[in-house]
Amino acid sequence: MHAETKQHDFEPKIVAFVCTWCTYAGADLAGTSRMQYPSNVRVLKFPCTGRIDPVFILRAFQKGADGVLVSGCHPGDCHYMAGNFHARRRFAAFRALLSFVGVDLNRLQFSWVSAAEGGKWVDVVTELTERVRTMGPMPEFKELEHEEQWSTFAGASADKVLNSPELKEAYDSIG
Amino acid sequence: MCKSDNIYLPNLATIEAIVDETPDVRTLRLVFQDEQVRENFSFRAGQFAEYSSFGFGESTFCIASAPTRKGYIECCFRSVGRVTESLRRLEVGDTVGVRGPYGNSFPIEEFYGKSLVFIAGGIALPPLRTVIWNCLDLRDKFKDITIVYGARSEADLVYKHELKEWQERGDVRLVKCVDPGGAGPDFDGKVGFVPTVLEEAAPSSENTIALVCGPPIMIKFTLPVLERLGFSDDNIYTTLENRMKCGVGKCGRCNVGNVYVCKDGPVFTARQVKAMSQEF
Amino acid sequence: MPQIITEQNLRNLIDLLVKEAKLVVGPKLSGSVVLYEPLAAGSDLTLDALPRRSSKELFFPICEDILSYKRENGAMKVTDVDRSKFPETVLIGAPPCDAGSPAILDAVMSWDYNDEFYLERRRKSTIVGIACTKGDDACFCRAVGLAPDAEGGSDLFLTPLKDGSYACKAVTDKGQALVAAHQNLFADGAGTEPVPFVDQAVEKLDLVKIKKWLEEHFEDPLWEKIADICVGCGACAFICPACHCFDINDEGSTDDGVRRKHWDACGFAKFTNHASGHNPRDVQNKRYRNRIMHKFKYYDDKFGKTLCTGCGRCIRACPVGIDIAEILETINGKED
Amino acid sequence: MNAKASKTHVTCIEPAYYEAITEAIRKEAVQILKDETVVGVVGYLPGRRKGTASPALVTTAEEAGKLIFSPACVNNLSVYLTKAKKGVLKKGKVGIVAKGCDMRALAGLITESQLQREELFIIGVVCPGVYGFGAERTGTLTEANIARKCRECSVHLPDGADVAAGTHTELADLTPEEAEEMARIEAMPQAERWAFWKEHFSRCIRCMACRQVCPFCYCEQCLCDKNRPQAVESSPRPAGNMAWHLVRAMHLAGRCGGCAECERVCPMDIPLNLLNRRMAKELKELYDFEAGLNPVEKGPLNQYKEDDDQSFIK
Repeated sequence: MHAETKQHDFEPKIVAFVCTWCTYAGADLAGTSRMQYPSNVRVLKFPCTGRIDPVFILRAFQKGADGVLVSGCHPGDCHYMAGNFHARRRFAAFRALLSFVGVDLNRLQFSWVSAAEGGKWVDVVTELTERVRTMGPMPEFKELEHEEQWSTFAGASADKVLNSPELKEAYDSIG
Repeated sequence: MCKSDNIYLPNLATIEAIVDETPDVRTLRLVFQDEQVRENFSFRAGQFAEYSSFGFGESTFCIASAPTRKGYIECCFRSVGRVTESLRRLEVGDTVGVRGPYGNSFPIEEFYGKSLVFIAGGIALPPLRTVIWNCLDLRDKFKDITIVYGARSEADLVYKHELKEWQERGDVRLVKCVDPGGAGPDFDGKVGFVPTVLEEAAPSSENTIALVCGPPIMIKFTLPVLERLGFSDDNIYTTLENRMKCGVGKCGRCNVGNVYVCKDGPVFTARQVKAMSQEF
Repeated sequence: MPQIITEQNLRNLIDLLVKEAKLVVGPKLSGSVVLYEPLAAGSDLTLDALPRRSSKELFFPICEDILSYKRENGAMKVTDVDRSKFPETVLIGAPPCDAGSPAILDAVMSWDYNDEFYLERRRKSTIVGIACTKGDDACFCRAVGLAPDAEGGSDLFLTPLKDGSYACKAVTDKGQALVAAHQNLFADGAGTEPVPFVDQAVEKLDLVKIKKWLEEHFEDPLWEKIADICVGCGACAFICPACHCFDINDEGSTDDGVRRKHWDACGFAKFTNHASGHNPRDVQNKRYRNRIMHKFKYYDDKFGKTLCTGCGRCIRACPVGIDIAEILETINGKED
Repeated sequence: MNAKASKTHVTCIEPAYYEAITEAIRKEAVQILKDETVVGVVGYLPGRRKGTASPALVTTAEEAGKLIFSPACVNNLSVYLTKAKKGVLKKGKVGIVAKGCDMRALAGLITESQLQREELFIIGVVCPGVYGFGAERTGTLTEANIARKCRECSVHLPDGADVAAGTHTELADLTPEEAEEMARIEAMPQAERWAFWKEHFSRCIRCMACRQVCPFCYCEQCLCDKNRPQAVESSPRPAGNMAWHLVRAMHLAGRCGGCAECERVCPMDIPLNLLNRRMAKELKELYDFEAGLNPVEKGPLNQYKEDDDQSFIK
């Protein structure tokens, strides 16, 4: 995987949750076949898509991911028979939830990539990376990380400047 | 200890040595990084501290080393929770935070001229070990010293080297024991539960103070034995542990009735414990 | 000399204080609930309902950093929070059951060890209390020794008058200073008649008797009877003006993060759970008993005060309708 | 007591209606305790304050004679039968007073093997509705004080109960406020939706009342209490709050019976039922699943079909 020479203003962070049996092997194949794909993706390996809890996806966004990819075996190919079938329903529901609370689903991609589909892995990763790149950084969860309840945050107003002419004007205008 | 008035701010300490007492119990020897703190830190036997593993939080253990040995402190813990497991992952040279010392202590001066019986079970030896060494370092101030210590199995005995040392020195009577079924082929101690072994050992109660620490079940069966041996409730000391967060009487979880273990304890006499509400 | 302030001038006062760069906190409509929140202008002040959460969060925030840590060049560095940055604060519009709570909490926050986070905020705040003319059947402040017109805890105390203005009384020097600095908003005079108070269903309790009963009835069928239905949430504790239990947790990585102190509640099953799995308060009624005992016995034992202001919030909020006033009345009415 | 015979629409429901149900419940509860059909009955007793009620676990006929039903009987009592309240009730068959919405929870718990139907004696209530939080408690139920969930109730009749108390009566012309609110949110631009929920969640104080009253939150170890590893921040800050509510909505998807207890008990008035309802709607659309009064073999997220929609997957 050679680094792309082209420079971008924004390099999105993409987290990929993949199953070890298919997609991880597929990504591996892409690597050993010396296919090129964006280096923005960080791959996390799981036994099965059925093990990929929606909370992991949330956590990824919270910790700074701009896009998340979840990928596993094609339906019928699950090493554990039905893990990906269950995952499919769960992720369909989770997408609806995320959308309802105002998360742009374009940042979340699901795919089936088998151990033989190194090319598909490259396509999926490239497409998601480029799409998220045009969308820019994901601000929502990151901003939330730094938000506080007002009482915690009470220090902020101390930085306000005491503007005496304005204050005097205010005094004068009353009473 | 801290220069700041922030009571939650820990002093930083470096792990100087690690000793694995049992497969899941570990001792950390800690040296304060700040020179002033290192020189001025003092505590009394029985006090505890809040140890922090950064990123995981704080945990409460007694200070297991003797106050008479300056320059370092030791803590001993079993890894059972988030903080203790993370402390276990630390290596020599890593940094931990230490807040303390907190709580009351054993009134060692009042024990001068008396005999002492230490009774401990399992992981509860560290809170007494600090007193044991404190007393051994001032050996001539006390009469007979007896240590009855037991654990579930031979492997669960902590401070094995020190047990050996105590066994070998002539001025201490060490009775060690393991629960039935817990002894290896070469075990040189007794087999039986601590209360039973204590009754067999039958230390005299005359002018003697008993210091007991162990799991609630052990305490429950040990107190009647001590009573039979003639110890009055005022001459039996124990140290309690409850879940704590602040260590300074604010967070509201360590109380047993109106007694805050962190402030009014952790050291109590049996009379005080019995007077506490039935919650204990 | 008695003074009065018109409602408009009370709002003007808020505007001025905001301009003086003070943090002005008062009841404000936030979404569909009234909460104590920073007021951006006098017009934000909402005095028709008791805020859902008490004003304790002004001094004891729901969650606050107590330190931060960072590994720099391999060495861990711990940084204290700059408490001098805490703003000068004015709390406006707190009824006696809220204004009175810091006076109770000061004791636990400053016995032996001082919680400077709380105390610094206390030092920097002025409390403008207001006599309570609302109240409902959950209120029982009179029963715990307060009253709708109790000035305790307030620096400046306002009494709503029938013509819509407020009679003012400077209770402390801080209150005096607040009036003095904005003298042109206040007028001399006693004003019209005050707005009458609402009657309370639970008027008077014998707290000494209750404490004595609690002392003698650590084990009592009452605890199972009232607390078996408790579902173990923290609603009562979190909205209580006097509950002060907290938890301390680290958030962040092992190299960079903060240590935070945040509200905790004795009703949670894990509150006292030891790492070993042993839990001294293993069932819900023991946890509920601790709540009552702490408020009406333990706190009194330690600090000579009752840890309750009778605001009634826990009664209104309890998901299963546990009524602390009813429990106190029951105990109060017991013969033995 | 043939509830199905007729159905009336009225503008207000008088106290007499609830008194009749109260009588029926008392009669039944006293009977089953006397003949030892059950070891206890979970019902409602009046509170100290006028027009309030709270859950009660009664074990004697005498106490059972004091049970009530009124518009203040808002609680979903099935929470007392779950593991979360382990040990409070003696082992054996238990009687429970259940409204239609509560019965959906019972059905769900039976589906999840948490309860067995034979262990229950269900005293069903033909419920015309209960008070909303903070509504005026006059004893009469009207359009002004009815709970939001009751406006769109589809389970007035407690089908499947051992006995049913009451005659089918509903308030006329109730606007479906919750459905309208949901449509409003769904129609918002994405950023506005985020702002809406962010504002609500940032008020959350993590009192966990939503979890504690939920019949389906019976896990002995909640994911959100776990700290090895920590999945959801435990401190009550906006980030952790958002994560907590999303995790909870996800865990309830396909299980929630729609009793809206979480929303009712929220001291900060977070419209939590909207989340659950949105998930229910999605699962209905995708997998034609609806929480009902009858236990089923498996929930929608515990099963699959090979030809499930996967248009969102590459």
